[in-house]
Amino acid sequence: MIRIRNLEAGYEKLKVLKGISLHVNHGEIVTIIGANGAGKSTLLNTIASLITPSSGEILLQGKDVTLAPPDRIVKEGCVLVPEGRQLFPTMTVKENLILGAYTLFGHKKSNDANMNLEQIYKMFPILNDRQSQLAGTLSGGEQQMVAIGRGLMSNPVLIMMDEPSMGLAPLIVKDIFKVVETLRNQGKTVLIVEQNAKAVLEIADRGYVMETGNLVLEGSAEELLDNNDVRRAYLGKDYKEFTDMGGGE
Amino acid sequence: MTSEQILQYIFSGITVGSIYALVAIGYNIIYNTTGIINLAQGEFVMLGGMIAYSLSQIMSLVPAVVLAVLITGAVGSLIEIVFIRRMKKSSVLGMIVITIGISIIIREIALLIWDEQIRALRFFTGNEISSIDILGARISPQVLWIVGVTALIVMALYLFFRFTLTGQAMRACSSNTRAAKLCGIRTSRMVNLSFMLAAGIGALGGCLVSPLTQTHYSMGSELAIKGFIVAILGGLGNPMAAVAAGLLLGLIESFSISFLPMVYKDVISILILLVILVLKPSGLFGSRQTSSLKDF
Amino acid sequence: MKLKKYYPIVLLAGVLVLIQLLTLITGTAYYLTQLTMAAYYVVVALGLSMVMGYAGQISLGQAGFFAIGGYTTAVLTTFDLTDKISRPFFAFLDKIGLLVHKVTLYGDSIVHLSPWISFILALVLAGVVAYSIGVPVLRLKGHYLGMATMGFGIIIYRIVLGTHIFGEADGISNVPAFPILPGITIGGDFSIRIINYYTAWFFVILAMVLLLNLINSRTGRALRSLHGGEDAADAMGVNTAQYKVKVFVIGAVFAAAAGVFITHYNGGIGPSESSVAKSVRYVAIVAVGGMANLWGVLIMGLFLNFLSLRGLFGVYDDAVFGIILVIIMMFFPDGLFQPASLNRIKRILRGK
Amino acid sequence: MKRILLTLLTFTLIMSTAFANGQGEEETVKIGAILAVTGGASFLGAPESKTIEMLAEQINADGGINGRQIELIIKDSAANPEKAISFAKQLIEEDKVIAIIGPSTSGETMQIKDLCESYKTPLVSCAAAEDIVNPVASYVFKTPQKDSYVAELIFQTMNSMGITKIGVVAANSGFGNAGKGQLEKYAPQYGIEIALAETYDRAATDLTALLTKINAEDVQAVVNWSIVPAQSIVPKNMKQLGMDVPLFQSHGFGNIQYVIAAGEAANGIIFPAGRLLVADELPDSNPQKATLVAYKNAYESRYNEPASTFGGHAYDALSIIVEAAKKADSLSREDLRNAIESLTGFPGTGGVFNYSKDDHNGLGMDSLAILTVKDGAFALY
Repeated sequence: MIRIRNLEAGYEKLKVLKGISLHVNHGEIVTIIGANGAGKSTLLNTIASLITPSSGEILLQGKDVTLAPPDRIVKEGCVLVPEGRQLFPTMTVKENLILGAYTLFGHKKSNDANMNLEQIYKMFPILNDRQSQLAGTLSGGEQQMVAIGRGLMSNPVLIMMDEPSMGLAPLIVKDIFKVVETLRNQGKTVLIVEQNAKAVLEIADRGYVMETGNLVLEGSAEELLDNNDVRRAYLGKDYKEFTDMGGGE
Repeated sequence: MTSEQILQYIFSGITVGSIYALVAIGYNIIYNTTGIINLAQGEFVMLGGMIAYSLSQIMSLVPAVVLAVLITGAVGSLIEIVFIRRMKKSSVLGMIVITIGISIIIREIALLIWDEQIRALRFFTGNEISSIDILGARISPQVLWIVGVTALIVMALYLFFRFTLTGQAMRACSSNTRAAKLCGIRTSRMVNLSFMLAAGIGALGGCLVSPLTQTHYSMGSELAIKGFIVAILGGLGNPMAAVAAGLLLGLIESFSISFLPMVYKDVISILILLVILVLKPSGLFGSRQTSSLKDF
Repeated sequence: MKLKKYYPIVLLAGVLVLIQLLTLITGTAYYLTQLTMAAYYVVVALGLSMVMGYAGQISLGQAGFFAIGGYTTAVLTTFDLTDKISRPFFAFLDKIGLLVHKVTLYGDSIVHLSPWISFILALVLAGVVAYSIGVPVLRLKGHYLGMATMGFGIIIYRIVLGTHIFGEADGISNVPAFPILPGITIGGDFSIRIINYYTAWFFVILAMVLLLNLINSRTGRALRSLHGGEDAADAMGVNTAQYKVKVFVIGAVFAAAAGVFITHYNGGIGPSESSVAKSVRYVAIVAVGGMANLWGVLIMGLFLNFLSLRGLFGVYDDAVFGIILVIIMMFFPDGLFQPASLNRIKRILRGK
Repeated sequence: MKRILLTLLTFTLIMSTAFANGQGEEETVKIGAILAVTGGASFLGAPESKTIEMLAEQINADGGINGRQIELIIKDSAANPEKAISFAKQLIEEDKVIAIIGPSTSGETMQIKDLCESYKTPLVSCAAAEDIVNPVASYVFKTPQKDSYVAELIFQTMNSMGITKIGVVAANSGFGNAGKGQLEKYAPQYGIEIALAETYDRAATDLTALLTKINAEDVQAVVNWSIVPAQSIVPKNMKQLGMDVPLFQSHGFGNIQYVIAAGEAANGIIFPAGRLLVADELPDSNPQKATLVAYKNAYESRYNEPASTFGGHAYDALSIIVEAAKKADSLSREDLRNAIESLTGFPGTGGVFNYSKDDHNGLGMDSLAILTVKDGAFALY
């Protein structure tokens, strides 16, 4: 599905990604875990072409898209559901979703867009009720639903998610991750970046561990869950907190 | 003051106000997609009038106006490609300064092409001495054109931004540029489109007012300032409120003449600007929230 | 006190003497006229450089402060007090030497106020106006600040243009010379041209010394942190609002002082000195000089004003400044006299 | 430090090359001109500049001043007084001109009046204000007709029409203010009541509100004293408002372009102006006719735009200087001044000039004619 080789990128003089190589197979949920500032978001932003890489290559379904503009990436079937949702706060829920299908309209596929819209409403019925409400006025969980829905509108094959659980109540996080699993079951591929390592490893097939711009560890979700280093660094405190909070509810 | 006089002042205010509103709409369109205040907006009005005048010498009025709008739109697009696109990383200060520079350059080029003479496009209907009686007040038929077309532009813009995909995409760029990119919207194309649209609307305004107010190479800066006052008054980024604010400022200016020497008319409107800026920068018609969620 | 930082100033003084000697030898002393006028405009630009470059605030109304200075002194020193001199207040002023008696070219004798009084009043007025404008307006940011300062400039322009005592569109002429010290008079007479040249540049150097000291003072450091980002400066405990206003007032007082001097040097002032176009020109000079680079601003201010005042740009005078603004902002947003830009120019020259 | 040193050094170099420029040929006679070719008064300065460029070529082709070619040095002040001052000093001292033409506006002229007087350089201004020649400065002359003549002529016409109550509107330019002042000064002498006198911004583009205010006063006529663009807007706005009273304008209306801009609304406007605009209508016996027709035809064929009275003022300024220089004892500034002052019976575009020790304008009220607009063209009233 996607293959990345020796990717380097950053801001001005600061190099954030120091030679990243990874791949995601069709139908997988792959996660990248790591501490704050490790470069996880930068990696996704670079794949989505919001940041131009300084070297390396990105192959999407075998096509080289290293230097393609952001709209090409979307057209090739790869969308990013960004960190912090990044909705259009002053536009209605429906408008937000429709814009997700922007790339379809150029190719006379506006019927697809309407069909997708219905599917999204089926997946998140609450959005159907709120379709003419301004997106900025929704709750955090609803906003995350709009963000995911918007990403799905363009018929992507690969969905990248950046910290989908951030700022959400644990119950909602569970719902969101359930949706991610559903997506995989529908044949989509998901690349997901999370700080909430425990929760994400429970649904992921494989995972990478990222530290200061490098991928230091790779393995199946089970392997990573069992890995001592990972447990100490990423699961220890988080794990405890998560179970505490989860248990409290 | 008799009721006819009051009505006459109102008409005068609406005429002037519509012109201000057209300039302010241009500001808002560009501001919404780029966050730039394009101080060269007044020059588009001048260019529209001048180009239409020159073309009207060799063709009839309607194609001259249409061509003038298209050409000025192309100029707007060119300005974006040549100057603005390269300024991505620039500060607000840099943006103010460069648009001022651009406006000076356009003005000087206009001086070279059309020299210092004043030009006036012919009246759309009637002529210089036609006058329509409305409830005892009298106006030129051109005023109806100005007000009518302004209303049409506002409506068309509303429909465009609300119901067309391109319009929604432009609003998306203004709302959240990053997210717009992630949706596969080519933001640079939207920015370019906004310059084209703003220039075209400015040019149409220039054609509309030319028969009444005439066109002169240096008319732009005056309008740019008035248009900006109106844009602020209405709340930056809100074209609908700009129309209301434009009419309001037009009326204030018109009525201020009845009790103050006309020379200080501009002092009044700028004082209003300063007071608004200091007390309520979100504009008269915007609450603080809506201005933070800037929208069409 | 580190004397080393004054070496460039000594060097500047040397160059100025050199230029004067050069004009003397070549019999081209008339160049000093425009060099003198340019010097005063440089003072305005230096003040604006502090506001824009060091404090990171934009002012599109600097010509307004210049006009406050120029018009205050022009109005006060052209008012004929002949029939008021018997009143006790004016008689007292006359006694302590603050009134000037003179005979005009056309043989009328007049009495007018000493320019010293109007000079001081002009500076105070400019400072007070700058402070009262600055406190509310400098809270604004970006476009709002730019337009608010421009609005201030336009108001001054409109008032000057619409008010009888300011001569409306004609401006004020016949402003007397300003004897600042025995033997030193600011005035347009060709015989005192060399004195005027050195006087004007003395003020430039004075301004430079003052500003260089300010930059290296506690205030200066606060200013730089302010430019780096206001939130950061606030976090460091710098009272940003107070420093911004302070610099704004300094810039205004510099502009007003230059306005007073040049009005006496020219013998008059007109509304064009307060126009937005003039304010934009100052901004262009500061931009091309490198924003926060007093030396760059000094040199470019001198250079551009000198050429403009000599009419070298002909009918393209405004266009030149427009093009400068665009080129600088597009290619050298930090200004020409900045290391990054200089490197860039070097690269271009090397053909890369 | 190194950088500063380097820049200072390059600057000195640039300056010294500037100083190195040698002087021009001694043969030519230099005449300076300070005109507002661009900027707010460009409608004055631009035709003035074009006119004297054309005229200087003609004069040189005809042998110049007693065989010496003239060299014009035209400086564009853009109506900025500080530039006018700088240029005046430059022309006087550096270029050593024998005389200066201009400036275009009254404000600038007043700023350099004393300078020219102190340095004994003849100045022939193209600006209208009366202050330029009152008090008389021995070296300062002007060519446009006095404002007071224009005002008086307007009132005389009103008297003949039986108008007694008028409204006055004027632009807030030097020109407009001076005119308004003259109207207010002479109105009582002619038994005319000014019901309302208002100034408006000189760049104003819609005056319906102001005219509504005037209309409410039941005036019998309106006088507008302005320059571009208002002189075409006032008639249009009056027609829109359905005001049927006659409109009088100042001599600032003296360009057919303004009639074109005002279109139908221009018909019936009454204004005093020099006879340039109706040159072809004049009888052959008129002393000015030859000059007027020659200038008009030459200008219009060369620049492909109608001649205006403004260009005419510069035409007069240059021809007066050249005529005087031909008659002067020498080309020294003092002799030239004397020659200008003693110039009489000289037909220019603005009228027949008769300069004297007390009159540095040299034109009588007969230099103006009352004109009107008929079918989009100027005609004698």
